Amino acid sequence: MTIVNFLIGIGIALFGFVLQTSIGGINRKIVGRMQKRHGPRWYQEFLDIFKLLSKRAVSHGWIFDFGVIMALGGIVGTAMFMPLTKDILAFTNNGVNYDNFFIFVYLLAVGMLGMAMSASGSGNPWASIGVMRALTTMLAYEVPFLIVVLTIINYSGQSSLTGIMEFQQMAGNNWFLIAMPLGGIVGFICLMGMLGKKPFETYIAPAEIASGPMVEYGGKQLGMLFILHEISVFIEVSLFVHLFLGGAANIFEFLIKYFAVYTLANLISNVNGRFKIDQVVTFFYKWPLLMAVTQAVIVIYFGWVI
Amino acid sequence: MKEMKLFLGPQHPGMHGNASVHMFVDGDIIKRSYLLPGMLHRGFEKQMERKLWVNNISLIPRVCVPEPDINEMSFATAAEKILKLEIPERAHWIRMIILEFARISAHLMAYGGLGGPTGNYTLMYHAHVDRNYILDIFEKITGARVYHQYIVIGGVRQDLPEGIEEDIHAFLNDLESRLVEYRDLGIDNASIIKRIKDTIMLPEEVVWELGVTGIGMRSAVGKEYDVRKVVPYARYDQVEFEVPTSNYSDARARLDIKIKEVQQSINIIRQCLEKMPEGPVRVKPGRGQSMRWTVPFGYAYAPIESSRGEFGYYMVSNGGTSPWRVGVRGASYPQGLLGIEKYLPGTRIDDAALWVDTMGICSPEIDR
Amino acid sequence: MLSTKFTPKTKLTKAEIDRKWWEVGDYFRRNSLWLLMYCTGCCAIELPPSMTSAYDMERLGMGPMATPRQADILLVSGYLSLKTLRRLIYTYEQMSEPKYVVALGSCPINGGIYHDSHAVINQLDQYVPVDVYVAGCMPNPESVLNGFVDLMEGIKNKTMNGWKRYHEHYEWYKENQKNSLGEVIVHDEFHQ
Amino acid sequence: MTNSINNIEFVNELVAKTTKILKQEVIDNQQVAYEINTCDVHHLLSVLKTSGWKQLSYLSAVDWPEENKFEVVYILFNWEQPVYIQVRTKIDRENPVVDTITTVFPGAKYYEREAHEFFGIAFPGNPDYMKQLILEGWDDIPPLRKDFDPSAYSAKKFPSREYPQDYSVKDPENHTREKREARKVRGNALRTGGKKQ
Repeated sequence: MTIVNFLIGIGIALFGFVLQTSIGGINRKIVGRMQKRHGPRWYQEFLDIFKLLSKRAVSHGWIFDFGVIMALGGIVGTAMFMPLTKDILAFTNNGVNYDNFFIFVYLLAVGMLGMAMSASGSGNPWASIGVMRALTTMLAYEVPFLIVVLTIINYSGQSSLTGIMEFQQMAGNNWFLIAMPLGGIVGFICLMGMLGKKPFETYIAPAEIASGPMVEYGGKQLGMLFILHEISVFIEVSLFVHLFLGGAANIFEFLIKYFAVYTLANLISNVNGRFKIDQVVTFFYKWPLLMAVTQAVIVIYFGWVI
Repeated sequence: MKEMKLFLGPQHPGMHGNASVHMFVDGDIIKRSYLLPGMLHRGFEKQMERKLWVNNISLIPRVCVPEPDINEMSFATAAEKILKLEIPERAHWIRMIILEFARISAHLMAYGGLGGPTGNYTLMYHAHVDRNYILDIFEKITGARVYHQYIVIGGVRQDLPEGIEEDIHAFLNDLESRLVEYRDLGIDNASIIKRIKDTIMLPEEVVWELGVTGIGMRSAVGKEYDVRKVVPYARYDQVEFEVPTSNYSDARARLDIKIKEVQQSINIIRQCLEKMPEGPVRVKPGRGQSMRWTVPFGYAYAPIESSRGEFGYYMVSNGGTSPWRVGVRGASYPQGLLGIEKYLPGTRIDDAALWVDTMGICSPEIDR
Repeated sequence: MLSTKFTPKTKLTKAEIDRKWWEVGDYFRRNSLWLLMYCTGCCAIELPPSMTSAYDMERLGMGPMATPRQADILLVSGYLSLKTLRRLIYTYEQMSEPKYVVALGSCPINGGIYHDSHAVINQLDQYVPVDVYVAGCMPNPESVLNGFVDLMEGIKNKTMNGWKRYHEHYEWYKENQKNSLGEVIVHDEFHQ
Repeated sequence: MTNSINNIEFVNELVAKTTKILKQEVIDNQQVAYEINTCDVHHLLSVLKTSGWKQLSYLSAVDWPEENKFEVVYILFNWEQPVYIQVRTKIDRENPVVDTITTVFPGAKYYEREAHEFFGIAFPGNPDYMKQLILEGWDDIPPLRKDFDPSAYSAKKFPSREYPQDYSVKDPENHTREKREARKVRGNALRTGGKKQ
């Protein structure tokens, strides 16, 4: 562990931010074309974020401000552990890679907690409803997702992301998306839930609860929240790429897979309406959970893998 | 949990128009609610008493913004009833074309508005594109996109421009082919069905209690209670059209009827273009000077089927150059005020915006 | 001939540095204007066409926002009744700075067709500072977009200083608001 | 509708049987109007409701300052026998009180509140009729009365814009002639393709 590791980690977080922001902008353009219009410039998301940072901020007490910073710190800290490819990762020591899956699970919670704290600190009822919904949605998608990931960990015998990546690449690019089709589908549905894409966008829902947790944010805090959002999307999509799509041997492969996954999620999101919060929970606890358990049984007890 | 107070509007993305729904919620369930109207109050009824009959024509379209033509039609028919005025045959047919286009435009807007509360913005964008084509046709016929001031007392302001029939036919064919797409994106979309099926109910006894008309009534009662059929105005008794109904009024049934009505309106416009006779389109109403003509003493109520229900002007003239009293019966008045007070409670916060949207509540006509 | 190479470097003062940063901020601000969708009046009906696919406002980097905190532009679309004005002032004061006000239609300019109505105010800039007026009843989407382009030009030329004026003449604005509204605070049966 | 005349006759008989008619008017073949005494309104409306006129389309008032009366109007409709019935009754302008009809038509609640707000008519029996609905902080006589002048109220309350230059037409004769000539010049220019002759 040297200072170089930290610098690489921050570099990865920064790279994730730039990557996701550009791809988000390109996706806005793609969606625009789908909706019979031109769409914004591809770098529009950068302009939005920097504009927000250039505005004056309104504070609602120190919990409100501190929560945002804590959330941003937590998310950046999480992103620092994320491997981009098999070789590019920040914290490695004599062949031991510190990129265990459970690091991400625990560190992501810091970000979420900070955001929940800050939004509740604003005192707006819409915000507290939004936070309540966000936590409920998280509870809903975490269970099937964790079952699938535990199956993968059980099957490959390790929980390091680079290890899982190598495991998939070794046997002639046998991706877990194909090897465990049910689990792959569940993984993608849960990814949609994590990203807050449309059938599960219940906690943002501008038309119902006025953009939920973000209702009281403006100016600098909202800018930080946007950065936080971009980096957390980067983490979630990268997790999916590494776990189900066989990771990446080089950076271009990673970019292509990343772009494909995010665009697909976005396109599906744009022709769907959103569920109510109770429908989200019942949805996740019905089919995805059943499919995840079936997949786990098939893999663990029968050992059948395509 | 303690009751919490929430405002849906006036500044809220889920609220159409400038009105506010105040809700007291317990958890996710609405316990009490009110509509707070009046943010769009302009004193129309007072303004009309102070203006000449001719001047009023420029004022009235502004009563209901999404569908201004019904105001002109209702005002003109009420005045013609008092005047006992027969207007030229061709004017009736042109009025019908305008009214049906206005209905399609309002339905498309309301149906696209489903995209707001449910989050399917693609539907909204597509619906607005088609609505914009209608506005272009309006601009060709009347010279204005939104406020046409085209239907006047004694006919219509001017004849149809040459070659408009081709434009109308081209647009209608285009729209008709796309109705399937609207169904797929909206009411037949699996994720949206979850939101609109078996929820936001409007049972028959509620219809009679509140006095709901229009699509809400027809979807609940299951009979062809349409002002165009029951009390025909213009030449609606000479065209063939169906009034779609249903016996089970949830949000999906009402939206379904909206799409079916668009189809019927398309048929009506085609028939109008076919059956329309040649001739003059306007007669001079009343007696007196060119502008300051008078209307004799009388009372009249002129109901019109708008996209949201029965819309009418109650008009009293005392023989002067301006109306003595004009009362506006907003089509969404009953469900907007009493409906929100009595029947929004019990639904969830998620449903409130959809409730307002599918009941067809138009705040400017409540406030005037 | 003087070479620029050897001109002595002057140290920038703090005010100048601030100005430079402000210009950088202005670039971002004018390219990413977020609207507050407060449909105060009938001109709001021309906003959906200009926002959606027909005229596509998002090309200019503009888009609707859900809450006043997030928005940059307060779009006053049409006439303002007294009841709306009260909420408008709340909304305006909630927005984070820099903020701009765009008034659509002729009613905010001089009352328009409702100039003698008992419920509609005649002149908006007595109560909140207005940066851009778009005249017309109602303005076409083209003119709405043109108004926004004017606003962007104005931000570039540093002429859109409404929010600074509101700070400077706060007493004057408050007095006008009190004269017309009676009281700025809302009292009705729903605000027990 | 072929049977619309029959419908109107049916309504005439029904109303004549129920109450005393002061004035009767047939507006067209699907609309009739009756003027009755104030005390009979409640009874007539409930009889009409049981006979099928289940929908209250409109409720409002008209101000007649010369007679010193308010005229309250109820419009009912029956979808099965399509006749619009206007029931009108005149009440004293100084002390305007009408009993509520919310017991017959619950939907009248907000119409009555609005009538109270705009005319000052009291509806005893309607629990909320005194509350303000549309106006907020109103400090003058009810605005739809004929003796209320909105233009004076507006001038008193809302400052108007002052224009540095007066664009209003001072000499209408001259002005129209100038305009006509300008129009002629413009038309000529268009006809000749913009070239001056």
